Amino acid sequence: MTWGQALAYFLREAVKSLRRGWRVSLLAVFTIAVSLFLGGAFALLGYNLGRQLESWKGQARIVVYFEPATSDELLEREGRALREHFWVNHVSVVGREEARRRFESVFPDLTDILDDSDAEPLPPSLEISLTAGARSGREQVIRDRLERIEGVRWIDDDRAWLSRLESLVRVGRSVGMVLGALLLAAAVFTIASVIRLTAYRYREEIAVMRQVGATELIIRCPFYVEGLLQGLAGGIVATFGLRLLYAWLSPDAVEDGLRQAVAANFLPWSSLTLLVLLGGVAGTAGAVLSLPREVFGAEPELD
Amino acid sequence: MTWGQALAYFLREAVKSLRRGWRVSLLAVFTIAVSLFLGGAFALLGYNLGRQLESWKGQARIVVYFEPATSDELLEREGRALREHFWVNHVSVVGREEARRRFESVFPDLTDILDDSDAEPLPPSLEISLTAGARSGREQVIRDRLERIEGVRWIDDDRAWLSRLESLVRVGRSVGMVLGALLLAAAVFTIASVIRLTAYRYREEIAVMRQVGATELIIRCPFYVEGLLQGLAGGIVATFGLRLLYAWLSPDAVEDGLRQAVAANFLPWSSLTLLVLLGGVAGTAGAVLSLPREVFGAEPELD
Amino acid sequence: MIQFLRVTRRFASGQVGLDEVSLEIDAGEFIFITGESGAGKSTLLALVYGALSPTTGNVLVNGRNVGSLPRSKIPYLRRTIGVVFQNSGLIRRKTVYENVAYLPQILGLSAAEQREKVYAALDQVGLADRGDAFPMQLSGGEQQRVAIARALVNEPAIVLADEPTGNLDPELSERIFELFTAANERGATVVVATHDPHAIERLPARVLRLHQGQLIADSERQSATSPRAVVAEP
Amino acid sequence: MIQFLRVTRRFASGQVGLDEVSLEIDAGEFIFITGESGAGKSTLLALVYGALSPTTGNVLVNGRNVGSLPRSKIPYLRRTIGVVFQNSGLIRRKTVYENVAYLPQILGLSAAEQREKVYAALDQVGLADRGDAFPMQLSGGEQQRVAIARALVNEPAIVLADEPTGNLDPELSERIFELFTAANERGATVVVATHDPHAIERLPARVLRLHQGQLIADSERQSATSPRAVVAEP
Ligand SMILES: Nc1ncnc2c1ncn2[C@@H]1O[C@H](COP(=O)(O)OP(=O)(O)OP(=O)(O)O)[C@@H](O)[C@H]1O
Ligand SMILES: Nc1ncnc2c1ncn2[C@@H]1O[C@H](COP(=O)(O)OP(=O)(O)OP(=O)(O)O)[C@@H](O)[C@H]1O
Ligand SMILES: [Mg+2]
Ligand SMILES: [Mg+2]
Repeated sequence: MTWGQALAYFLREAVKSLRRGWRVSLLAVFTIAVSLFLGGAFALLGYNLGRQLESWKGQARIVVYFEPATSDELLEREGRALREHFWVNHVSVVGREEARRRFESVFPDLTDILDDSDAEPLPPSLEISLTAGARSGREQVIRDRLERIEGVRWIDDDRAWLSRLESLVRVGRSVGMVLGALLLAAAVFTIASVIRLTAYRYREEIAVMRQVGATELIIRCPFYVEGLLQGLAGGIVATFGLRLLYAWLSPDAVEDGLRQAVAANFLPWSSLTLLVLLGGVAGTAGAVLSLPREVFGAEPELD
Repeated sequence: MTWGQALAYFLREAVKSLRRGWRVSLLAVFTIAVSLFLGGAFALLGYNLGRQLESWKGQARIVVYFEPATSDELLEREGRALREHFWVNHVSVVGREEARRRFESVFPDLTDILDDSDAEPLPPSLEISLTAGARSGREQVIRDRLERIEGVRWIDDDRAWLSRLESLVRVGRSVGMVLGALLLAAAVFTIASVIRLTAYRYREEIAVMRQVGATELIIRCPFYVEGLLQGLAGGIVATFGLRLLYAWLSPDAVEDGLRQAVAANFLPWSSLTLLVLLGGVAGTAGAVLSLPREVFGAEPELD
Repeated sequence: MIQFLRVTRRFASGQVGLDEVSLEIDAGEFIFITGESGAGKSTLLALVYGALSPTTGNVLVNGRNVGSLPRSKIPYLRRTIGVVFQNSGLIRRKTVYENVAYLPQILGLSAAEQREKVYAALDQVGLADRGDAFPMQLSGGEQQRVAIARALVNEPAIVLADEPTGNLDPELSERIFELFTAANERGATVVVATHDPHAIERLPARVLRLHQGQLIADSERQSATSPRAVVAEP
Repeated sequence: MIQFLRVTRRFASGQVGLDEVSLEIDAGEFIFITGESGAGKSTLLALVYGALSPTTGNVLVNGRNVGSLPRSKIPYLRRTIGVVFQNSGLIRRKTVYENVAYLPQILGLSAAEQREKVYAALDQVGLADRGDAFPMQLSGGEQQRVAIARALVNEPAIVLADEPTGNLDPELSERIFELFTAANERGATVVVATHDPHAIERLPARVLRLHQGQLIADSERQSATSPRAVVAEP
């Protein structure tokens, strides 16, 4: 056979086998689809939670309060200096005037007292919003830098809850990664077992083919192609499943905040393509790994 | 055969078949173990996150600020009234004195001004910590109740972040439940496909048994027992896997706060027993569902 | 014992296995069924033990209509019939011993009884020393003999054998036919489908000849569809 | 063409399939192998096409040592050998046509050539109209004939047939032997293992007799281990 003939033959045999054993093929496709779907669901949730976390991080602020006597010039200067740091997204200077206005809005009854006294006792501050680059590990660095500023009285860090959230997402991600790896292994394993059992089911026929003069390549390749096709089909089914999950999470059934958190965006095309390819690779790997030594490789026995 | 003989026979046949096809049996056990392990992992994380959330909820506070003129008696009375509610864990009354002390510690420079004036402008407040019973759904009820209190100026709800966290856990749980159901279905499906293929593999022998005079029961039961044993074994493997996951999450590798969050407690014995039984049920269900109509049920064909 | 009333069996593919066959076999008869390849011999036997049901007509075994027997009753019919399949049909996962012991086992015989019966049957076909072998480890003729031992182990009331000596040499064939004759003398009805003209010549039994699904000859023609006396034993 | 040099084949279970057999078969010979059930006939044939390797001794086919041939070369040896297995050995998932077309297909013949060859072969065994049936839908004898068609379809240099007529009636057997004779006349070496004394009597071929794994008789004894001239055709 030429290569072209062989390829056509493998594909034809694989499709024929899929058609004749469609129930078992469906099982294989379903199993790999479930595995990939779960992996994909982790990816989808992780992706969106990651983005959400970034946006929450963007909203988080550190407020550095200064001695009341600190001059606006110093404040401005320190603010400019801070803006140089990569972890600083935005700095707003809350000078004495601004601090006073805020105080008034919070304690209007005290306004008169403030007006009466000549002191300007309300502390000015710098409100710093952080960039995405200001990862959790940096917290100490940032605090150290801020505490070195002259005239700082105390630092109010809004990020206690945020860091808890971040921890959660981090744990979720690492657990998800472990589970995902397990799931992929399970998928390969399942495809392998399905193809292995299929090979067992046909072991007599394989023995006949071999005894009639078929090479190993000719016998094995249709199985590989079958695994590949099942895997690709599983990947495609998983993609549709993810689209459904996304649709299910999106509508009014879920509060808007949540939707933002877990299903703001669908996975990008590249990820979906990867998922389908992963299915194909898993299917082929299953086929390659599975062909049983009793059927392939052991000394053929007299029937 | 008597029932005793039959049971012994089924068990013997099942064990023999497991031994002879141990590779395929391992596949089945592994597959169901992975499924149950993932389900169990969700349960483990959900369980611990749930408990963690409760404890965070315990730390969350609502602060109700009153008009500066509000009397301490009213404050005390309202505090007592609030203590009656099941969602209130603890109420501390921050009277004018206390409020002032806090103000002084925050703005020591302003102390003199306060001393000079006769007004007592600092608002007194009630700090309410909530019970575990105060679920997310109750938020509006609680707010309504608090706003009805006489002389309330504004309510500071510390729970913005907490509610985000709670939402997250809630979404995680419902997604986990969907994924868990899918996983269980996948497990049953996989066991079914493995047993189905095993039945295919033996279809000729089954045909022979039937033609020699074996009843359906005698032919099928060994498969059921095989599924049951595989399922139970899978459940046990999954339990050990969970114990390993727990051990892996627990040690110093993980920050202490995280450990608290996801792996504070191992699953209770009842859940573990349930897991193993679930494995057994899934295995049996797989066997019952799977025996292929081509092998069982269709008109036997002339060989 | 066995009655075919205008039995036709047509297959899904349109092939006609058996075409309007009527016949009657009495208890204790020894019958040869012969005919060219594809004539319908195996189909006829399969209809007796309920592996196939007739498309039209009725098959009665022991007065009961096999075609309309509920599926759950078929196994009990089969336990009274010893069958030697054309393709030996052994259980590949079971040893020779286990294969022969299968029916005694599901009938609930004691282990001792099982051993005794099984080894007696294996001994008859010359394979008492191969009890632990698996079918794949036997030669073609040895497999066929195991199948014969299995068919005879439980002293069935009816023995159906489909080309039982196709893989056996003449001496062994003769021994096997002696076993069938002995079973017949114990009272069993024996039906053997065979191409072997020499076996048929040697035994003075009734011969039914099939051709393209039709019964074209019966060595006791006159009584083919009416009640008959038991044939004289050889 | 085929040489056995003190070949012994022992099985894992301790059974001896073939015991120190030496023989030589020339190109173009027609050979019968006979012997009681379990004598080693199938074992001998399996050693020729490499399904078994000798425990000791050497098997040479066309001058090449089959036992030491790398696994990857075995298929190419087998393509020159047409084998009729004792148990018919058809591929169950494939139709009769596909079964017979398997070798022409993997050899890369054009579709037209395939069809022509396959239908010619099926026609020779009287099954040209059953090309679309699956093996399970055939009678025992029909399956055996498909196997014969498959063995002959590619005009192999060597034809090995293990009890090819065990399920066939005398007339069909004769036709099958005519096919083997025709192949032999075209130049093929034909080796037939059979129990059928009549087939052996009818054809004036060389006969090898096995007994418990040993070669105990060769109708051309004097030359069993030395080079010989091609036997006169019938
Ligand atoms: N399952 C089936 N589907 C379709 N046709 C079938 C099936 N079984 C048998 N046949 C056809 O029915 C006819 C009779 O078959 P049967 O097996 O009874 O023949 P037989 O007399 O036993 O032949 P042999 O001597 O070759 O075994 C044959 O032509 C065969 O092809
Ligand atoms: N795989 C095996 N394992 C163990 N023993 C075997 C195996 N294959 C064959 N034998 C034994 O080797 C001996 C020769 O077997 P073989 O199949 O060659 O006999 P045969 O001459 O073909 O007999 P038959 O006419 O019955 O087919 C027999 O005793 C058989 O039991
Ligand atoms: Mg037949
Ligand atoms: Mg043999």
